This record gives sequence, C-alpha cells and structure tokens, in this order.
Amino acid sequence: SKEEVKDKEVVEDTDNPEGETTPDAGAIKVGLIVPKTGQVAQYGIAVENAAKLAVAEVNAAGGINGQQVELISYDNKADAAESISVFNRLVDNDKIVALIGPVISSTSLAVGPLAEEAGIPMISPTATNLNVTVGYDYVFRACYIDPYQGGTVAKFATENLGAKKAAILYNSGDDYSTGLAEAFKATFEQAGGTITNYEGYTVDDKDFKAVLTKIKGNGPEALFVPDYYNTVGLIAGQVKEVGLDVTMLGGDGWDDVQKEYAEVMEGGFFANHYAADDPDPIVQDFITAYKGAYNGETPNALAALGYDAAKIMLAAIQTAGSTDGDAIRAAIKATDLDAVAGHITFDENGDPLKAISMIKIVAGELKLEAKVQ
Amino acid sequence: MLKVNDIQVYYGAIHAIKGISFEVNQGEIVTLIGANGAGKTTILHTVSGLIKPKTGNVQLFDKEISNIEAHKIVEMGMAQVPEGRRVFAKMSVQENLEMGAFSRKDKGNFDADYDMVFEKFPRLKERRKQLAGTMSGGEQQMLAMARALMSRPKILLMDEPSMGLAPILVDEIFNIIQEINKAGTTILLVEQNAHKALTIASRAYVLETGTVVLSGPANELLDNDEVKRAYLG
Amino acid sequence: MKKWQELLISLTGITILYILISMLLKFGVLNNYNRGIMVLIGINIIAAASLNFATGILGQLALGHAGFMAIGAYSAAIFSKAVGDAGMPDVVVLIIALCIAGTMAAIFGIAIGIPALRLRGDYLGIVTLGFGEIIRISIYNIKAIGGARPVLGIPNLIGFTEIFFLVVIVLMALFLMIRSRHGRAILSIRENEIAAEAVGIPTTFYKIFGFATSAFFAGIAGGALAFNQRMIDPRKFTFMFSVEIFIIVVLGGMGSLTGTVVAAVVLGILNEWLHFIDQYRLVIYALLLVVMMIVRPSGLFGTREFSLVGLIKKVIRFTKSNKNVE
Amino acid sequence: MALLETNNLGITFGGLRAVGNFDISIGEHELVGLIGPNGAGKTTIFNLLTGVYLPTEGDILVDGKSVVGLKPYQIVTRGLSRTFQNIRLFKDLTVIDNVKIAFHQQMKYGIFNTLFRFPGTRFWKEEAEIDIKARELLKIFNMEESADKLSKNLPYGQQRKLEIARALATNPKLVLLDEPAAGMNPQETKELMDTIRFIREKFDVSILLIEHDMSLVMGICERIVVIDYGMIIAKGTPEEIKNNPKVIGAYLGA
Amino acid sequence: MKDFLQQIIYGINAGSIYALIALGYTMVYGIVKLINFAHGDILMMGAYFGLLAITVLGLPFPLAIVIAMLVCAAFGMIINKVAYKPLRNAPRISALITALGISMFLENYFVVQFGLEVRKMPEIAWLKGEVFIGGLSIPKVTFLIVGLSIACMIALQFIVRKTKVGKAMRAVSEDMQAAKLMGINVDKTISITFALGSALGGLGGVLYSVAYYQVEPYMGILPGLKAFVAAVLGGIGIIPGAMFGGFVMGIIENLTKGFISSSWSNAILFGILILVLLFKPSGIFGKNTREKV
Ligand SMILES: Nc1ncnc2c1ncn2[C@@H]1O[C@H](COP(=O)(O)OP(=O)(O)OP(=O)(O)O)[C@@H](O)[C@H]1O
Ligand SMILES: Nc1ncnc2c1ncn2[C@@H]1O[C@H](COP(=O)(O)OP(=O)(O)OP(=O)(O)O)[C@@H](O)[C@H]1O
Ligand SMILES: [Mg+2]
Ligand SMILES: [Mg+2]
Repeated sequence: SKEEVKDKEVVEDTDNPEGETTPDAGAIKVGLIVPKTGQVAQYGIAVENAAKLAVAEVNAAGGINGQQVELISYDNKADAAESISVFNRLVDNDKIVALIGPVISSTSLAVGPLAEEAGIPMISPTATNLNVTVGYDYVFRACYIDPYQGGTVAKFATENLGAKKAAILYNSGDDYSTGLAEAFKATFEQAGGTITNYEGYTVDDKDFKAVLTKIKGNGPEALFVPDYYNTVGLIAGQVKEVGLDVTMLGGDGWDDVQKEYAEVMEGGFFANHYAADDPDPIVQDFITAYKGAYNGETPNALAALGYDAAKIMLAAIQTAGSTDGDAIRAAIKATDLDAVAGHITFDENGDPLKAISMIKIVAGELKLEAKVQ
Repeated sequence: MLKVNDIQVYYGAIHAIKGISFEVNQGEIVTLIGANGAGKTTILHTVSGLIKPKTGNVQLFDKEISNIEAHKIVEMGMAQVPEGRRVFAKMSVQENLEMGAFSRKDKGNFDADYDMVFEKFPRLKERRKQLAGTMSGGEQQMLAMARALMSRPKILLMDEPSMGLAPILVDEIFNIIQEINKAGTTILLVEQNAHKALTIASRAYVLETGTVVLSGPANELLDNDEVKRAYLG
Repeated sequence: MKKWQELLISLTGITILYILISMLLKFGVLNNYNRGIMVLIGINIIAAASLNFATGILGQLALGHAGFMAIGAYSAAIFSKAVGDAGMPDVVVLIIALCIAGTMAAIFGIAIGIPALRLRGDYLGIVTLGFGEIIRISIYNIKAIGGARPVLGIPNLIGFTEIFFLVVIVLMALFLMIRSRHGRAILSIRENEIAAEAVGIPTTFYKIFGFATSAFFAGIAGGALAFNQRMIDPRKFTFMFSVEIFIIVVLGGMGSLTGTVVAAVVLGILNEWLHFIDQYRLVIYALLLVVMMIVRPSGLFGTREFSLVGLIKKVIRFTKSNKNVE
Repeated sequence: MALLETNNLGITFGGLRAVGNFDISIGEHELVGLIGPNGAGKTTIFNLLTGVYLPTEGDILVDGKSVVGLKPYQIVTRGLSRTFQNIRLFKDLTVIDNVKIAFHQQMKYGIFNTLFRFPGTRFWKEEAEIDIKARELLKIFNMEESADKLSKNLPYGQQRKLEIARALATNPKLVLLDEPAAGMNPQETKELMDTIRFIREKFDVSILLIEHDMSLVMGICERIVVIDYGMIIAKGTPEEIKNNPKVIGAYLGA
Repeated sequence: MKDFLQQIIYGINAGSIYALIALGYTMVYGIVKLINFAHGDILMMGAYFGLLAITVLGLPFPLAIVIAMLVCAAFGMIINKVAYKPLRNAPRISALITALGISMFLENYFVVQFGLEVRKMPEIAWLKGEVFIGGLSIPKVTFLIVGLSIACMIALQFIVRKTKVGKAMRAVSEDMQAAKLMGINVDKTISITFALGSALGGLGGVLYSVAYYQVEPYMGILPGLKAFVAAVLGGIGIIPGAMFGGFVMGIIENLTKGFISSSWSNAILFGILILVLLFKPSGIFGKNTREKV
C-alpha cells in the first residue's frame, strides 16, 4: 500500500488544480468542469480522477511537445448557471486552451454555446443528450447519444431475445432516462413489438411496488429501466418482491450495478461503453493504472469515458502542435484512436462512432454478450 | 428575606431599571406602585431570574441569586403570578396546578395542597377538567394564583393581579391575597390599583421610570399628597 | 431635504455605480467572468427581492418561489424562440419577453394565492412548497414544452447593462410600492391582519395583490435566468432552489430590500470564493450560513434599509459636530 | 334614526351561547358604557358589530342598513371603528404609519400613480394631506414627538392612546373602545376620561366603551348597558346602574 | 379488487415509515414550533449508524437499532444546543434557516466523509420475504414497521400526555417564560424533546434503509419532506395526526401510482394535501382554532 500512496502523490502533484506547487508558466492549461458537490458528485469525481490520471501519464512521459499539461478543475454542482461561471473563470482567469467536461447533459448544453463562441474546443466525456454537439464545431463528446443507445437496446431485445411485449419504467424527471425510454419505445414498436406500460416516476422515488404490480398485470417479457444503477438495483429488488417475472434491460447508467445488486440483477442486460473483463491491453492498462492511483478502486464506465475524453483531447493538442483552438478542433475531428471504450472516430456532429457492448449480468459478473455497431 | 441591591437592567439599548434597591421581610406584604412602563414587571422578572441585571444583585435568604437560573430560584421557594395570568391555555386546570407543583421534590402527595387551593378558589374545583384557555379572565386569574400556591412558596410575587377584572372580583382577589399572607407567605405585590394595594400592604415603594422616588409604610403613603395626586386620582 | 432632492441623490448614486462598473469592465479590470457573476447576482437579487416582498413585507411564508421562476423562464423562452427570426431588436424582445414572463407568473400567483392565502404561517409555507413541486412535476410531464429535456436555443439577451437596469427598475418599483398607501396596506397585513382589516384594509385583496406582485418579479427573474443561461434545465426549479433564494432573503433581513441586495452579493461572492476548498465547498457554505444566522439572527440589516441619503446626512452631521468641537 | 341598532343579536360558539337577545340602540353623539363580569360577552359583542364574527342570530343596522355579513373593512366604511382589548398595533411600523394606514380608505390614488409619481399628481396631494391629518391626530394625544418611533417601543399607556388615534383616523361615526383604561393608574385614567370627552366633541362621534374601571364608566357614560352570560341584565343611567341590586350582585359587589 | 388491496398493503408499508418519521417532526414542532428541516438528515444519520453498527461492529439488528437511536438522540441534542438554542428568541424564520443550514451541512459532510456511493443495508434474514394471506403478499418488514410505528405513537402520546416531563414539554411549548416560573428547566426539556424526536428519526432511518436497503447522504430529503407533509396533513403538532397522516399519504401515493399515474403521483399527493388544508386549515386532526380577538 506504500506504493499506492506514492503513486497517488505523483498523480496529485503533477496536476494540482491550483497549481500552487508546480507553477509552470509554460504549462498547457486544460480545464475540467465536473460536479464535485451535490447529488451527482460521484460521477464528477470518477471523471476527474480518470482525467487526472490521463494528464499525469502524459506529463510523466514528458508532456506535450516538451510542455507539461496543467489540469484545472472546478465544481459546477451539476448546475447550468454555475457551469457558465466556472467556464468563464477557466477562460478568463485561468486561460485554458481546451475544456474537458461538463459531465451532465444539461450543463454541457449550457456550456456548449460559450465554448463555441470562445473558440475553446470542448469534449464532454458523458453528456448523452442528442443536442449537446448539434450545430457546434468546437463541441465533442466521448460517449454515444441517447437515441442510439435506446434504439440499440430495443433492437437487441427483439432480435436477440425475441421479446414481443416490453414495459418501460423511466425517470420522468430526468433527461437521460426520458431520452432512452423514448428511443427504446420507438424502435421496439417499429420492430413490431408492443409496449405494455410506459411508466414514469419522479427522482428520489424509492417505492415502486405499486407501479410494478400494475405492470405485472400486463405480463410483459422484458422491462426496460433506463436509470442509474442505484435506482435500478432498488427497482430490481422490488421486481422480485412483487413477483414480476421479466428480463430486465437497461443502458449505460447500469454500470456498477453488479457490485451491490448481483442477486436481483441476475440475467439482466444493458448497453455499456466498456467491460472490465475486456482483455484488450488498453483496457487492462487503464484499470491497473487507475487502481494504482485510487486505492485499488476499479474504474467504472464514467471513469473510462473521462479517461478517453482526456486522452482524445491531449492527443489532439499533440497532433495540432499548437494551443490554437482551431487547430485543436481540427485535430479532434480527425481523431482515430484506440481508447478504453473502443476504437473512436468522430462523425460530422462531433459524436464518436464506436460500438456498443451489450452486457449480461451472470453470477455477479459482467459478461460481454454482443457488440452492436 | 428578599433583598434587591442597586440593580440596573437593560433591554438592549433601553435602560429600564436605573439603580433600584429595596427589601422584603418575612411575613410582609410589600407593594410596588408606579405608572406604566416604570419598570415594575421588569423588577419582578429580574427577581425571578428571567432577566439578569447588568449590575447590582438580588439576594434571597441571604444567598445571592442574580446568576441562578429561574427554575432553580423557584425551587428555593419563590413563586410568581405573572402579569396577564399566563396560564397554560391548552392544559386542564388540574394540569396547570400540577405544573405549579413541578419544582417540588415531595413526589405525588399534593392532596392537602389541592384541598387548600380548592378551598380558596371553589370555582376551580368545579372546573378541574376544563381547559384553562376557555375560562374567563377572572377564573384564569384565580388559576394563576392557585398554580403559584401549589409550589408552597415562601415568597410570592404578584404582577397586577387585578388587571382587567370585574370590580366584584377585584375585591375577592385582594381578600385572598391577605389570606395567603396571613397563612404565612411573604408577598411582593405590583399593582396599578394603588389604593387597594396600599390598603393591604405593610410597606410600599413608588417607582418612576426605573428609579424609586418614594418609599415607606403603606398607610403613610396613602396619606402622602404627592402619591394621592399621582396615583390615587 | 426635499423629496425630489433625495431622489436625485439616489439616482446619482446609482448612475455613478453603473459608470464605475462599466469602466472597470471596459478597461478589463473586471473580466467576462466577473461580468457573469454580476449578472447571476443580479438575477438572485431580483428573485430574492420578489420573495422578500411576499415574505418580509407581506408577511406570508412562501416556500415555492422556484415554481414562479420556472414559469417565467419557460414563458420568456417560448416567446423569444417564437419571435426569434422576426428581426425585432434585442432590447424589445427582452422587454416583451420579461413582461410576458412576469405576467404569466403573476397569473399563476393569483391562481395559487386565492386558495393558499387563506392559510397562515407554516401551513401556507407547506402549501406554497406543494404548489412549487406541482409546477415542476407538471413541466416534466408536459411533452409540448420539452418535459424533462432542457429547453435550448434561447438567445442571450442579458448582459451587465441589462441586468443592472433591470435590478434598478425592480427595486425602484418595489420601493415605490412599499412607500405608498398600497405598500402600507401590505405592511399592515404582516403586522396584524385583524387590526388591518379593522382599520379598513381589504386584506384579502392586498394579500393576493402582494403575492401576485411577488410572483410577477419572480417570473422576471426566471426569464432573466433563461436568457443568461440560454437554456433551461427544468431540474433546476426544485425546493432547494426556493430555499437558496429564501436564504438570501433571511440573511439580508426580512423586509429589507437593501439587505437582500447585500446578502445576494455576499453569498454570490462567497460561493465563488469557496471554490478553493473544492469538495468541501458546500460543507463550509452551510456552516458559514449557520454561523451568520446565529451571529445576526435578524439578518444583516434587520428590517432597516440602507439609504444613501441617510448616509450623507449622517456624514454631514458628523463633520458638523466635529467642527463644533474644534 | 339611530346610528347603530341591533335586533336580537346573538352568537353561539359550538354550544356555548356567548351572546343572546342583545338589543341596543345608539344615537348620534352618545357615550354609552358596556359592562359586565369577565366572560360575559362584551368583547364578543364588539366582534359581532365589527364583522369579526358572523352572528348566528339577529341583525345589526348601521344608519338603518344591515351590515351583517359584511367584512370588517367594509364595516369601517359604514362608520364603525374600534380598539382592541389586547392591543393590536402594527408593532414594527412607526407611530405615524400606524395612523396613516387607517386613512387608507380615504385615499384614492392607484397603482399607476404609485409607480409613476409625476409632480402634481394625486399621489403627492393625498400623501401630503394625510401626513398633516395624521400629525394633527397625534397632537391631540400629545404624541407628536413619538411620530417616528416604532409603535412597539411606546409605553403601554401610549400604545392604548395610539389605538384610539388610529381608530379615529378611519373617520368613524361610532367608536368602540374595549377597556381603554386597562393597565392605567387612576391618574392616567383621569386624563383618558378627558381625552374621550374631547374627541367626542372634536370629531363629533358616538362612543361605546367597555371598561372595568368604574370611576371611568360612571364618570363619563350617559347610559350604561350591563350584560351577564351574554344577556342584558340592566340598562340605565350611571346612578340607576350603581344601585341596581342585580348589577351589584353580579358585577359591582358590595 | 385483489390488486386494489395489494396496493393498499404496499401503501401501508410505505405509509408506516412516513408515519414514524412524521412523529419526530411533529414532536419537535409541537414543542418548539420549529420546522426542523434537519429531521430528514437525522434519518439519514440513523441509517448510517445502523449500517455501521451492523457491518463494522457486527452487532445484531435490534442492537443496531438501539445504537442508531441513541447516537441520533445525542446528535439531536447537540444540534439543538449549537444551532437552535442561540436563536430561541430570534424570529422563527431565522431558526428555519439554521435548520436548513444544518441540513445542508449534514448532507454535504456525509458526502465528503462517506462518499456518495450508495451503501447497501445487509439483508436481515428474518425480515426477508413475504407472507401470503388470501393471495395477497405482505412483506415481513411491513409487520415490523407498522408495529413499531404504532407502538412509538402510543408511547409518545403517553409520554406527552401523562408523564411529568411530557407535561413540562407542553407547558414549555405554550409559554416558555411561564414554564420557567413553574420551576421547569426549559433548556433540559427542549433538549429531551430533540432527543426523543431524533431517536425516532434514527429509528425511522434504520427501518427505511431496511425496507429500501439503500443508504446514502441525500436519502433523508424526500422521506423527510413527505413525512413533514404527512405531519401537516394530520395536523402538525398532533401525535396521532402524524401517524394518521403518514398512513394516508402512503396509501394515496400507492393508489395513484398503481391506478392513475406514477409520474404525476407526487403532484397529485401535494394536490390532495392542498385540498385537505383548504377545507381543514389545520390538518385532519387539527382543531380550527381561530385567533381570539
Ligand atoms: N422586552 C422588552 N424589550 C424592550 N423594552 C422593554 C421590554 N419589556 C419592557 N420594556 C421597557 O422597559 C420599561 C419598563 O417596562 P415594564 O414592563 O417593566 O413596566 P411596568 O412598570 O411593568 O409597566 P406596566 O404597568 O405597563 O406593566 C418600559 O419602558 C418598557 O417599554
Ligand atoms: N372564538 C371563540 N370561540 C369560543 N368561545 C369564545 C370565542 N370568543 C369568545 N368566546 C367565549 O365567549 C365568552 C365571552 O367572551 P368575551 O371575550 O366576549 O368576554 P368579555 O365580556 O369581553 O370578558 P372580559 O371582561 O374578561 O374581557 C367567553 O366564555 C369566551 O370564552
Ligand atoms: Mg408591568
Ligand atoms: Mg373583553
């Protein structure tokens, strides 16, 4: 564990957000906006950890064209107004050349137009809302979009599982959840399936027995629950309690669900960015490095995307050979990179073209079931 | 038995009591009279420990009590019938009386005391179960006095017990005050009804805006021209 | 001093402040980041002042202000997007949009106020909280306005100048209102509703009027927020957002509009400054809040108002008395 | 026609008949006393007259027209005005504002004029007018010095006077005073008697007052109505009341 | 019909937890007239302490409950002393803001201390599963929660109505100064009130996390808010009212989710609350006491 501590120090030293210990005048400054306080702070912290790791690796390898990279990160409480403030702060006070983040779709939507106007290339690791990149040249993302994901799961349900009747239970107060639910519905019905229930619930709901009992009455074969893993785990437990016999399906929000809820999640499928059991050396190296830096914690999908986003950005700066916004933008556009979450190139919009992994939960482990393009 | 030595009391910036001293001896009825806002209630609150004087001190049974908490002073044998009665409106008459006996250590055996107060205030006996808040002003005043007596005080402070009462009740209340005193309780009485107060009291202090302007045996003050003009009308 | 002289002094003070900040912005002493913070603070001032009108002046505990801001934000957004290409000048769009935002919020304020204002104190608080939640949940469920999806493509119509004058206008309107027979009527309801009615104040009317006025300005604050963010995230308008505004009001002093201004500035700067403690930001923020309330239980200003005229008078008196000593 | 007339007025609170069969008639410029034991229903009668409570029986006529069912602020326009037994001032407002609020119904300028105060408009005229009137009122009660103090900081006696001043500001024909001398010493009570007489002349109003201080009641009232358990038990001049055995038994004592 | 009854059973399950939390809310409100917005966070702390007692100390479940209640009671007293007592003579709204401040503090402090990841309450073997009666499934936890919340309600009602300290509480709630003049130690009485209320919050927290097996720093907000609504619905300050309000809320909530719309359910819930208050302005059990003029 001594080594771990050492490693951690190295990481934190090289990218101290305040730059107090390493005031490197010539450093390339890259901004990071993530939620570090409030209800979704864990996403932000996972992304920050991973991005720090990526930066530390680049710096350890001598930096970019001899210059060190300084990652300056601010908390945005997952709030749009705060995101705008910290973006301005990064640009005006800290003089960043590029931005990684924000994490949540709504905050990315708020920062997008500003990045565009300021000519600061931005890559959100995890904002899945369709509109984040639409109409902007400088805005990119490292994850796939809601409709693509929702549609893929629906296709998987009809083609691979042969489901005819499915129910949807989604968080009606959440952009991501609503987006996936709509896409799933459209694709599933297009493929000739029937949606028996299309039920919303509100954020923070903990008791789903009533609505699950209602769903049970309609006898669906599959239940699509596009939410984050904690809620999904909770719902899965209650699915068993009310005696509803269905295959559970979900999106990348499910990532990590196997840790605490293996028993109730058994046999469920979900779309994800990467699988920790992927033998690909890029993946395994990342996992090893992350574990080394953060007390042996296994990185989740958000961390993987944060790492990828940082890697894409750093590689683009390297390729561009300058800190000019336009050059970096062009370099990102031309990305052709093997990343943790698969091989990445960008389309017209700035959305990545990469495969979706459909993952099955078997005995508390994630098994790659299919890769869908 | 009660000694107040040169106390000064402030409400924030308002200087309400500007150096007052007086004493009350065993078995006396002492009355404080004075115009509105002279500081009578403030003095009683200070003596009871609800407010702390800025300077000066208060002694009860030769013990300084200026820095003792109000509820402990009650345990030492002082009770107060507060201005405006302040009975516990949502509690029954019986419960109000229980609250009066709260500080007593001789647990549970209050029957003799109930008998004593019910004898003085027969109306309360009929209304044992009634909520105090629904009783008329006069009945509430009786309850407030009975409640204070339940702690078997050695000294009883009363703040304007006749305020807002019908004339017939005013007489009754003053009679009862005298009875209580005869039974051995020392009394410090604050009254607007100066005439009545001076009639039953042994000594009196006259207050004006936070200071004592006159004091002496009650019957002398009753004949004092200044007092007559200012307080007896 | 005559009334108009006092007014002149206040206006001069405001103008000087405007010119000063504009200059600082122009010469780069204050940058775009500072400008953004000032705009946000301005929006908070409007929101909190409007809440203070309902809670501090009218005396009705209102815990659902975020709901009115949401209505204002959506109304302004829908209008500005609808006329987006009509070629109207920005200022005109802004003014009309904010008027619509305020009016829509006021209409809801009346609709909510009529039943709710029959209740008192904490009960009123919980009902307004409930209405705030109903508004938010309704937005999630109305597909036509985007449901839980953020509303996008709102033009950026709010800069420093706009927010500065908006704040001045809103505060002026509230001050003028308070210092009139209508304002006195509203204050009397806060002080003692029964006595107010007994001296001839139609209390029901003024309660609803006061509440609607408060909602109106909250709507404007919501509209301004939409124009500042250029997008609306419906999840913003939770009970916690109402609480944030409420905190500004109480910290500044219930019933003191200038106190609200100061509290909004203090909290706005504090929030930015605390970035250096990163994850601990909210922990320390909450602690400081508790400490501030314990130190100044009636808020920074109590019910008093800061007055430039009063200050000048004091200074004059002070210098005069000093001269006398010499 | 009497200024105020009640017919068979009564109210029941969940079984308790607090007031019943209450008939009274008050003419112009009269000074009438209402007395009775604690809990007899005196304050309740004031609450009925001013619209705070809705009577369960009977009628109230002001200038011959019924006011039953009107809101308290509407009754103010009919010329009734009151003070409260437990003082109800606008505590955190200044003394002068307390009075100005009561002028509300005599002012007419609207919201527009409030926000756009162009010189020479109604706003300025009316505000200047009531400022003068309010100060005059305070002067009558020797309170002009306290105009800018917060009313909660006044001594108790002055608070009672301010309530009366405020009641007068509504331009009433009949003023209802609920225990105006409570908490005053005999000397202050005497002064209050003079003030009450003075305002009756100066404002040409009738006065109905509740009081337990017999020196005041007997000293200034022309007529006295006595109630017990919500019912009238005697009516008459002070002399008659003083010697009425029923009243002595129930209220005055020996 | 069967569905309907099943939904009612689930409603009772959810409602009994609201009831339990509402009891603590109502208790504190009834005595000190403070909407203790930190009550939901006491619940959260109770859940954490229960969890830690089971996982770290390896204590059996009933003992864990006791530990959680005791620690919460202590915290309740500390919070009262540090944050509310200094404001006892201040405007009520100020105390409301400190309550919110304490709430924010606790949440965020637990975030930095324990992280945001949801911890899972270990399953309690003897509470797992359902009992089937006439085709209806009743979770075993339901029996425990319903039983405990009714027991707590009765105990609390007994304490407040019949015991000396309970009467002192009522006296303090009516008139603090007069209470002092009776020889009542007001500080101590209020402290006990917070201790009792917080202990109930802690108990609620453990049971909540057993029923929904998740523990995280923000878990108290929603149940806290709903329990508060339940307390208001029943008539805030009234102990049986809180109980009743909790059950009514739980049942209405589940029926709306089951038969009307789950995404509108919270809106409908608040709508019903508002309707009730319009007709009974001080709650179902509240007496409509008009201010005496
Ligand atoms: N809580 C308070 N805050 C501020 N000032 C107060 C407070 N209580 C009393 N005062 C002031 O202190 C002075 C004395 O008041 P106090 O109540 O002791 O007079 P009092 O002699 O009892 O009058 P009364 O006959 O009206 O009962 C008055 O000027 C009063 O305004
Ligand atoms: N809102 C109410 N609800 C129930 N009972 C009431 C209400 N208002 C008054 N009462 C009752 O009506 C009766 C008359 O009360 P009221 O206040 O009119 O007495 P009062 O004659 O003014 O007495 P006092 O001289 O003590 O002021 C009392 O028994 C009182 O408890
Ligand atoms: Mg007094
Ligand atoms: Mg009365």
